[in-house]
Amino acid sequence: MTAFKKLLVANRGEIAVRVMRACRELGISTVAVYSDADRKALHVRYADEAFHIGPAPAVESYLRIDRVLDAAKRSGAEAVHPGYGFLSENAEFARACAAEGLTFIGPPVPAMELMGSKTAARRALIDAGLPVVPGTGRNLESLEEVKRIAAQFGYPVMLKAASGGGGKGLRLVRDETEMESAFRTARSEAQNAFNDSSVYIEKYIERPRHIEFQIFGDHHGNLIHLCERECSLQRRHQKVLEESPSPAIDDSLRERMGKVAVEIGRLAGYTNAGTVEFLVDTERNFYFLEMNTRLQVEHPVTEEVLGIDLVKEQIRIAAGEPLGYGQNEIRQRGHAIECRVYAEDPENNFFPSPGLLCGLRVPAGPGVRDDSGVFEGWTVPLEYDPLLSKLVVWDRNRQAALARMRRALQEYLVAGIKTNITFFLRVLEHPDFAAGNFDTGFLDRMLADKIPEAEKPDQDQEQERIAALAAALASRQGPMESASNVPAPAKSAWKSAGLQSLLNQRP
Amino acid sequence: MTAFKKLLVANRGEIAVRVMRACRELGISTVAVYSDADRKALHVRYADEAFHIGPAPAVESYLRIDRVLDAAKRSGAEAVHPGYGFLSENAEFARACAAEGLTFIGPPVPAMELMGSKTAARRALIDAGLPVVPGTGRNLESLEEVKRIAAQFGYPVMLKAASGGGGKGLRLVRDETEMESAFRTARSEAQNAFNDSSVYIEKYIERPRHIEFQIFGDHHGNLIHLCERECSLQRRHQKVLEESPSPAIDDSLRERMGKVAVEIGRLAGYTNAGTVEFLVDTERNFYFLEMNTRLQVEHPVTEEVLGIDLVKEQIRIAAGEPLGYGQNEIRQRGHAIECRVYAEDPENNFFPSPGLLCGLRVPAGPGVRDDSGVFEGWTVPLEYDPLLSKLVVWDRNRQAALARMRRALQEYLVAGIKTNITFFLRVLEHPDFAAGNFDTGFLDRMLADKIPEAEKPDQDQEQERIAALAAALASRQGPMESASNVPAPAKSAWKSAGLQSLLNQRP
Amino acid sequence: MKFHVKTQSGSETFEHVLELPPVSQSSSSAATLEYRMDEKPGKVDWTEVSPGIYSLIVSGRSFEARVAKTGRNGSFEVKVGFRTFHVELRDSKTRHQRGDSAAHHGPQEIGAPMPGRIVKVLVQENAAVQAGQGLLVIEAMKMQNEIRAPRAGRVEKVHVREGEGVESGAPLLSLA
Amino acid sequence: MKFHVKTQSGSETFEHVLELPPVSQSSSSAATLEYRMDEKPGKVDWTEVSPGIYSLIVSGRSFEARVAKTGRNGSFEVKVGFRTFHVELRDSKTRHQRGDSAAHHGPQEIGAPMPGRIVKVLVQENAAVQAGQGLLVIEAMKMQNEIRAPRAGRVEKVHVREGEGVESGAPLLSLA
Repeated sequence: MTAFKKLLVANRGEIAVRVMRACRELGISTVAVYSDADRKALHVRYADEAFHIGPAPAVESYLRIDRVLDAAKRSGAEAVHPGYGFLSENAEFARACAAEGLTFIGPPVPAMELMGSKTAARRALIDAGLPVVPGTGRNLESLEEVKRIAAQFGYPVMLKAASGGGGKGLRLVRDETEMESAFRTARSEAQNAFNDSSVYIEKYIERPRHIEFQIFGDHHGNLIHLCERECSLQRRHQKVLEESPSPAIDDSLRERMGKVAVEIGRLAGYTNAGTVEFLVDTERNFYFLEMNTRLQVEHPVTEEVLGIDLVKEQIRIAAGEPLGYGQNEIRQRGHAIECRVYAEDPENNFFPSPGLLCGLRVPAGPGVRDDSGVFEGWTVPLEYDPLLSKLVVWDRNRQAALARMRRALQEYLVAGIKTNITFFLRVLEHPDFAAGNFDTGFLDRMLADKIPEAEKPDQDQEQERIAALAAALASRQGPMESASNVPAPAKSAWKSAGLQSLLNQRP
Repeated sequence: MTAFKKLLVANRGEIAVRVMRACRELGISTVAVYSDADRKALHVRYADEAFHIGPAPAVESYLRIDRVLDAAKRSGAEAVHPGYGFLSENAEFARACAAEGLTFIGPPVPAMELMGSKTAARRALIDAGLPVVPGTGRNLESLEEVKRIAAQFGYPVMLKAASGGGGKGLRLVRDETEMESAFRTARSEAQNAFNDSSVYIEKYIERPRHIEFQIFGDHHGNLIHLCERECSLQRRHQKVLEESPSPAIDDSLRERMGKVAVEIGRLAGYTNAGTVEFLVDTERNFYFLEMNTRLQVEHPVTEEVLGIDLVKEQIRIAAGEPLGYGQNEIRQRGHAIECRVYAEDPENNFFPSPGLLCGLRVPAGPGVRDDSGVFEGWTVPLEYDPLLSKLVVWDRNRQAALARMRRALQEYLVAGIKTNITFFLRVLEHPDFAAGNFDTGFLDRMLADKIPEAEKPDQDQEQERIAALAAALASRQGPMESASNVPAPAKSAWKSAGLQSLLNQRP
Repeated sequence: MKFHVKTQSGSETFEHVLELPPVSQSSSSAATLEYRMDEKPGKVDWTEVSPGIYSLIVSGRSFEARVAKTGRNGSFEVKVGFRTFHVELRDSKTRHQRGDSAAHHGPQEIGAPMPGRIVKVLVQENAAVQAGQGLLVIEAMKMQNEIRAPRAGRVEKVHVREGEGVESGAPLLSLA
Repeated sequence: MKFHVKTQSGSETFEHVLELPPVSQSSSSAATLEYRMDEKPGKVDWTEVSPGIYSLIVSGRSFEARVAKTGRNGSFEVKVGFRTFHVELRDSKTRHQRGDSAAHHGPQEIGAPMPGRIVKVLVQENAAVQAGQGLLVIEAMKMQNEIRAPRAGRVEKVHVREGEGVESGAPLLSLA
């Protein structure tokens, strides 16, 4: 069907399985690579072939270009899909693939390099007259200059370290009186963190929404956008729930933003799948944030709404086929939501919760899709991102999709490790979220508020008594052989004991 | 959201779970009923409330109107969804619900009664000038009359027992020379089976397709059709795989048939969901077969293609809401296929295979939906239809959907009992099926041909060696405690021994 | 059989006295049985649908409970709906032997909540600590987490050193 | 360790001589090990991913095998891909004791393939039957199925009567 007979997936977890599913449907043999921690992983079991590429730490395995390419050569694969993360935005890897005669499933190297540098991308967009967050983008040495430019943009502004990342050297300045101390501390923090005290100014967008556009280009000059994804629901700048369409985008804004997204793609000489991220302010102005030159984690919400399989499309396009859709064939139908189900403990500051997944019941039925990388009996390793699965629902409109997501989350059962499933149920119940009124700071504010869980007194009291009864019935059955294959996580015992003691101490 | 707070599902298995999922999404509490065989069943566990209604045999439980109504009263349910089978087309039950002040989720009683009688429905359609299979529909006493009418319709014709059913008193007559003996034996068989020797003639439609149209009406005078489902893939008159759209229907035929389906609905004064079944001959003439006054097993293929939740729509309409869609909003997108996964043994004449389902891995990922009524650890009871789950896929076109179904079936793993999963893989590989060239006799012919399984020599030989290796490794691990919780089905041992001996006897 | 049951979920705790009929051979795996909870009689139709998963029907309401033993005797983690309860169970015999506040007596072992690496030890042996005070910092999956004292006490022993890798449940520190 | 392996799937049977290294403590649950099958050396990287489910990687190719013991000693049902194999395993010691055609000696018990009801007994005791001849008709889930003789022989004993209900595996008939 396509030009490829065999494809290596240079990734692990749910996305590796996702890509292999697409390959199977296209009749392409799959090659997995795996580290010591992943011998039993689902992607290794799912693949037609599997090659070991090193110890558990990613730098010694999944990030080792030489070992991934060696596996590709040994297997005779003709193409490599990098998934997301790991080597997916690594231009050096893409170049190395080309040098070995392997098709890298992604954009051309120059596009990766341009978009890989935030400042270069920003400059290119400014030159082309495309909207970026107003800012200097260059080193500012004197307090006077900083104040002058800030006054020009209008407060609040952000001071940012030029070599920055991870929140270091970042200062929000609300008015001029705060500027002197902010300028000083941002510079010294930047110096300490990056050995470079350069800072620059950007206009601070208050309560922005994070909206991204999927774009897709082929090697025949076609480049289209596949509408937006709403990604404002973030915890500490990490997306946790995405949806499409965005409740904040109407047809005219969608058309304007989509047009800009395509222009940015053209500017970069883009082919294959990419994502243009924008901030949208409360006046519906939008600003380019960055471009991700790979498949996004949250690509399924687009797939559900448009009925397009992005991974199969990626592979086809890399094989030289033309885009399967024209811009006028792209029509949104209904509403899709994705929840990223993580092995983490919402009651303990979202601390990762790796370990043995000793029980798993996955939601199913109409409009429910679970893209998972785990199974009952799998031990979630310590070394990687603790994403277990992406739960995606579709329904005819946002209200119905929210109800369906609630139903699906209620069906989800994970035992042995903690997950954020109950946390999502809390989010869905929040009236502002239900109404579509939220921005990138919503979730952190909600968590800081420590909003008490909605009271469902009747049912909860009944549940409490049922728990007591069930424990008694289980213990009464004898030495509980029946439950012994559900190993009690050491953590729970520890936590339980700790909490219990704390509680006992309260007046 | 809807007028109902609580709804009783008068059914079991996958359809009971399907209806309860819809209820949860609509915020309606659910009430299950169950027999002795179903105490641990998924629908009982899924429901908010559950009432026991008798012993395992359906006539003493799921078919007992009094007990179902008693459960409804005790629970305070306001509506009853009958699912399919059991009491779903029982007008007496619908009347009894009304008498108790319960909303029966289905059509009005007169519509059920009209369509419940094949002859009455046939007469009504003839009167309205709607297409039925040409036939006499009345008792024919003399051979001469039979021959005259047969000549009029043109051979081949069918002789059918007036009180018939189950293939008794049924004769296909290919030409006049066969008529005398056929007439005699059909009458005597009818006499023996039904104590009534009356027979009538119908034109025999050769190699027909079985195409059905979903219709939907509300209580505000709206009645629309939701396009077709292709149901020609049948084994002994039982549907096993359905799809939508039908490869045999183009837009103009769809419009004509849809119009007739709606007219038939109007004729019956129909509301809620119903299905009009047609036979379509090789010249694309179509004839009314019968109407099912309930939700069909295969409703999900319509849901996937149209993006409409038929069960939620049923409940809304029963609550008095108007149809959520106009005829002009009904647009097919892509292609959906359903496989009915049964506990039956394709290598042993599709004999039912109840028992302990000791291992279960359900397919997932993009475009895959599993509507299931079972779980790992469930014992499939002897007493009911052995449908385990409905595996449904959607993709952009038929070819892609077939590839996706193949992928999904390959992911499906059921241990402990036999299923027809491998049988579906054989069907999908058949070139006629892949090309869309099939009729209602296709599957029985394919099975009679005993088409040898497609040879995949390389892989199969490797698989054979892997099986040998795996068994040795497992046995080498010691006394196989590890596999001991996978109880060996008594059947396999028996079958294995039997086959082995047979093999040993061959020259 | 009489049980003293303590359930805890989030910040709430409840106590019950639960009376169940003695186990009879025929009804040990699934049955309808009568019980008294806090003197109030009730009837439960229960069965174990899968290992550790119980279906309970009480007055027509259908519940599912996932029961897992935790480390200590008579201690369970029970999931009902989306809520998790820690349930302590004592039958009348063991109640008096163990006493009500066993958790307070003797040193308490603080175990690693997950496998990881000790980044920092924040306290020294013999130091007095307050409830909630940070004891160690453990890193896993590139996130750092502070292990805090579950109660006030004295650090009797620190079992780990900075930089050391630990398995889940490994003893980190004894609190006297 | 030397195994004589017989695999059977559909109408095909294969036999192999398989040599595995002796079990060492460290490698009993997962390892890469070298084997010889029919004199040809090979290497397998294997592990048990869930109870009874094995992942095997041979020359880079990844396979999954579900192994379940069946009734008899050394007899397994193994699923690889969509194919099911019946595997008979004998190590070199037991091979000679058991003999190759054990299945032919002594009476053979025909068991019920599924729970159901006996509708008809088609043969009488002491009757000679041919391979493939119908012995009984059993009904379950409203379908009737004929149980046929797996080989020629003589009906030694019929254990059931018409109308009787039987559990799966219940002895129906002994074939001498």
